[in-house]
Amino acid sequence: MNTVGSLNEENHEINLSCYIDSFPILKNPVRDKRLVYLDTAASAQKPDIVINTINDFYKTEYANIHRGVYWLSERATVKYEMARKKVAEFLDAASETEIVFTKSATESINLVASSWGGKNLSTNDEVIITELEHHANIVPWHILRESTGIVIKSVRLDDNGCIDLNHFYELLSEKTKLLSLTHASNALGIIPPIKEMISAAHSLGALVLIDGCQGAVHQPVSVQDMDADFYVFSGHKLYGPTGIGVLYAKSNILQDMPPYQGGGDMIVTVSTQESTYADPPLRFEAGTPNIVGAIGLSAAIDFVTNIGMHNISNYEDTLLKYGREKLGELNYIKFYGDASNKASIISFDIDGVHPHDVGTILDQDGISVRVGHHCAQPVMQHFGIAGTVRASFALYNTKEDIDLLINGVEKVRSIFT
Amino acid sequence: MNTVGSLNEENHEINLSCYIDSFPILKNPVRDKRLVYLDTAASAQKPDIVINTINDFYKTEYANIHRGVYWLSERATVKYEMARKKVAEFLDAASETEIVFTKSATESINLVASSWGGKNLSTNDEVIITELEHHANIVPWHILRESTGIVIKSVRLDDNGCIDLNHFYELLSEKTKLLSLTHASNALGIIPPIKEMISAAHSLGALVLIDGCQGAVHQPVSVQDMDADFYVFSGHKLYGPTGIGVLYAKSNILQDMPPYQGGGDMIVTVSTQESTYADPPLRFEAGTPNIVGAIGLSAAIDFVTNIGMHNISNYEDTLLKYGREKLGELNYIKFYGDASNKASIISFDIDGVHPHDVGTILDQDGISVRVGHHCAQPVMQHFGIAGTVRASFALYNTKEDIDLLINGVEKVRSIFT
Amino acid sequence: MLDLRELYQEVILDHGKSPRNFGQLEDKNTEAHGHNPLCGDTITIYLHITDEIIKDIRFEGKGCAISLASASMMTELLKGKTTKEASKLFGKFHALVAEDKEVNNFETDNEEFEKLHVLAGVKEYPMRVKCATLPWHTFKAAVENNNGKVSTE
Amino acid sequence: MLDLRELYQEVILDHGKSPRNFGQLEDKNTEAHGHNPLCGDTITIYLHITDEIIKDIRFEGKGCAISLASASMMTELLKGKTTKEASKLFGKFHALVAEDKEVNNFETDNEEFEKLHVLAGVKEYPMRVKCATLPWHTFKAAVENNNGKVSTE
Ligand SMILES: Cc1ncc(COP(=O)(O)O)c(C=O)c1O
Ligand SMILES: Cc1ncc(COP(=O)(O)O)c(C=O)c1O
Repeated sequence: MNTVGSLNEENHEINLSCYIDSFPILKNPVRDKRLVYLDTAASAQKPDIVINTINDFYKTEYANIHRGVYWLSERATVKYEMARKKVAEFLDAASETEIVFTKSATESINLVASSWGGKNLSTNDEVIITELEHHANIVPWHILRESTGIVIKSVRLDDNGCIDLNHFYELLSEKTKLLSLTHASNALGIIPPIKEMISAAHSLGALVLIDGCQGAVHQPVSVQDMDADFYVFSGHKLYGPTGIGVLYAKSNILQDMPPYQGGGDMIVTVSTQESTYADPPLRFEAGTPNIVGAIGLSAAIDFVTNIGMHNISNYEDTLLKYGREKLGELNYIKFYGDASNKASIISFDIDGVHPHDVGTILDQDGISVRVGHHCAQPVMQHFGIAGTVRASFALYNTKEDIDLLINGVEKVRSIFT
Repeated sequence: MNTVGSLNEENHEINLSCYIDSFPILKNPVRDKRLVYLDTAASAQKPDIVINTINDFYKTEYANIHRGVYWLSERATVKYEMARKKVAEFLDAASETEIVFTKSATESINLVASSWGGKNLSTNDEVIITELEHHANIVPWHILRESTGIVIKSVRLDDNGCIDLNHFYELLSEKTKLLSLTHASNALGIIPPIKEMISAAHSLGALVLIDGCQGAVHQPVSVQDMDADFYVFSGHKLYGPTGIGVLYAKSNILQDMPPYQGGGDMIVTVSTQESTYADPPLRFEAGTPNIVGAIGLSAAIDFVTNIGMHNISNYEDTLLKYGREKLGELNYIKFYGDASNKASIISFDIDGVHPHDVGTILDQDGISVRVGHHCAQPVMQHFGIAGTVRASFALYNTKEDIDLLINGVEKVRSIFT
Repeated sequence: MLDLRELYQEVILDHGKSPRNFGQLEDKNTEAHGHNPLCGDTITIYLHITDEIIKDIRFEGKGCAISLASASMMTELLKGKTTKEASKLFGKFHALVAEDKEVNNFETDNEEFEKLHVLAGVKEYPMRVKCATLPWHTFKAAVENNNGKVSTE
Repeated sequence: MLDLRELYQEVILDHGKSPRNFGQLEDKNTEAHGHNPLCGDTITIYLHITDEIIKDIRFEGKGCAISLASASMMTELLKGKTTKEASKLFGKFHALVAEDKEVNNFETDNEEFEKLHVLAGVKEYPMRVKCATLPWHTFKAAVENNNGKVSTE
């Protein structure tokens, strides 16, 4: 894996097709057809290096961490902590002590809501979210509202599905304590102007959480540069294993947060009546963590950084442009969230066909797209629809995949007319 | 794997040595010595079937679950839900809807404390724990106490480290709302009289949570027979992957519990201002769960049920007896928690040698034991010590492992005298 | 295995595009509302039941082709049946589209029920099974509403 | 690589069993308390510092052989040194037992410091490194206590 793709001489587009072979699942036919996997926004497929790392670790190095003084446990601990360091570098965090391993981005946001929110927010404090958010960045605030009486304000979208910035500035005030914002919409691909919004929020003293599930997988991220106070993402969307997520939080903020869950490894002393708690990040990692998940994620980060997040981003942009063009030639397609700067996600529907029927029929040809509300019902409510068809592109997709999608869409349409 | 061990004709002891080959890590030397792994109570090594299931699933069947209508996602969903069913059978639950997948036993207990406890407990309600508990069954109650004002009472141990039943009956009263009790002590191996304690608690209207981390791995469990209201365990201690845990709760109790974390998959509808929640178990599984973790756990359950939990229990008892006898012949060994009916755990120290020095020196010979407080500081406080040396035995251990442990212990002693 | 595209064609031609018994029912004496959270589909079943006989049945709602077709075919099948017969038919339909076991007893099916066999293809799509069964579950809820209390309308 | 058993023998013989400078210090003017949560070990360092010179140093506590020996050797090494020299020696010791890089500049070590090389074997045991460094961290805290405020004792 030494080459970083190759340049197509004609139009200077980057080509990552040399990496497709790294993904064993893509070699397995589905319903006797080649798998055309267009659901990476839900979860990415895994390269050999990730699968083999997991396999080898269980076969040769496995042990529980942090408390054992024997060789295997010492080694496992070092590898787990090296994974933390790798994540810190990947996000350009100031220190690896700012990285907490969780089970998922969803848990990371719940941790912030419960621990930071539970301590710092009270009646009438305002949390601003947007209509672009995934349920993972909505429901935790509803749950927090029940115990604290916070007020949740939601930034509207314009007709394209972009953030209505005027509305954002209307909502933003001294009462705002937190802006919790997606780095990129999983339902539409839309990327909000996060830098502007972060600095506006900061100027009024609010903190900012960025839900990086679709952002960190698509482009290089520097939490220091964007000045996010919290940043979360999920390993399984970054070509890593399931059951591992990340919470980044600035040191001084993390230091002041009370524990979220209690148990082994997050304590200094325990009696039956009192506990004292360890420093971050361990304070937030109660119990045996997903050791192998963290180590698998570390391998995934090696994989993508070896290719280069810039290259991935460029390549995915190429696919997005091509897909948008090709689908745009079909006059019965309606797009949702059409914009130029997007994560590599196209959301659309076919006139007269329910998205679920589209999904089922495409699947007959091995074409795997997601249909429905994509855990982002407010986006659907905004457009007044029940769901969309969503094709999302990853480094292992090709223009041929898109051509096959187009064929499939044409078939669907022909069945229904 | 068709034989279920073989009987030793002389003394009718069961022999599971045919399964040792299933554990690849045991074939790898550590520090050029054969690995003698005696830390299963912290985490078990993984058999081929678990490692290969994970490997194969990522290579041929991986996708996100519950929302996709395409083939891979449908299949993955079926497998994930089959894993739930398998866990239900393993615990003899009345229905698989009583099984919630979490990231660990620690999270399972935190979920109960936060959701059930947060809703049902208030000032001066009493939760009874014992001095035998792992921190995972202590700290969550400390955290809950902060928001609710509950009172935590702790049952004392006798000189052997067994539950002081008189003290338990003294503490038990109409104020008791929950008894949260370990199925077996991870620090000592002691097994409390859980049936008696459960029915005593029930007779006063209290619910009972059983921390099954060391119980479910050692003997057949029937949650219906023991009549536990909640039962938790961790996959990684049952020869399964890291990052997957289980919460069992009776249907009617689970049905009344509010969500713990918010996000995708646990909702029915979401707007930016309101959410409605799904039925259990999905209500408690916000976000993308550890799909592959659940499927790996399912393979682990296949592995142990194929051997038979009864056989595992008998075999481990044999090892325990042998180890206790052999160590007992050394007059400088002090035992903690010496009893006849135990999980396969021996906790001891060597006169005049700090447990950490014991651990480091044994490790020179590839002998991996745990030393320290084992995340059970109240047990250590009870005995007035900083820690112990703990050897725990699993189905892949042998009498030869114990002989090597004895050799190692003799060496340690000789260095220090 | 049915090719779903065939299924789709038949369904679409026959029921999806022009569903039977679609719309309000003036003299309903019970109704129920169903919702499929996966896709946001909704359906309302209206019933007029007298002496345990389904005198009339109509439905309204939004949904995918499969749920519309299933609802349409269901109303055709159930009109005039007793609630007991309907409940038996639901069992059969459930076995047809949702249950793992090979269902062999369909040689006993009458012609009426056989029409529903075109929906058997969804069995392979657990996520879509709900689309096919939603109308039936909603029908069942409507009957139970009627049993529980006299409808006030 | 040092065989840890050799390390243990030397340590035990030399310091573990009869630690030097063990016990209270009557005329201390600063002290600090250290705790290793991994093993529950505790240590207290007592110092008498005048004009930035460590006039006297003693320690008390419970711990494994490695932490006792490390504390014992540290007190021997630091007595009479300036706090500046001590801080330099901590840096060197830390590099010796805790840092990944090969430390090559030890040919410059004087004989006094070389005694501490027996502890280098813990580097392979990240969990045990804390045992060796705990006395030093506690010493540092004691010096800082003394800088921060005049000890009231
Ligand atoms: C009795 C007991 N309870 C709880 C736990 C916590 O398990 P986990 O760390 O997997 O959450 C353990 C594991 O050490 C245990 O032995
Ligand atoms: C933008 C966004 N936020 C949050 C999530 C939740 O991630 P997970 O389910 O891995 O917790 C997702 C995944 O669908 C997402 O796309």
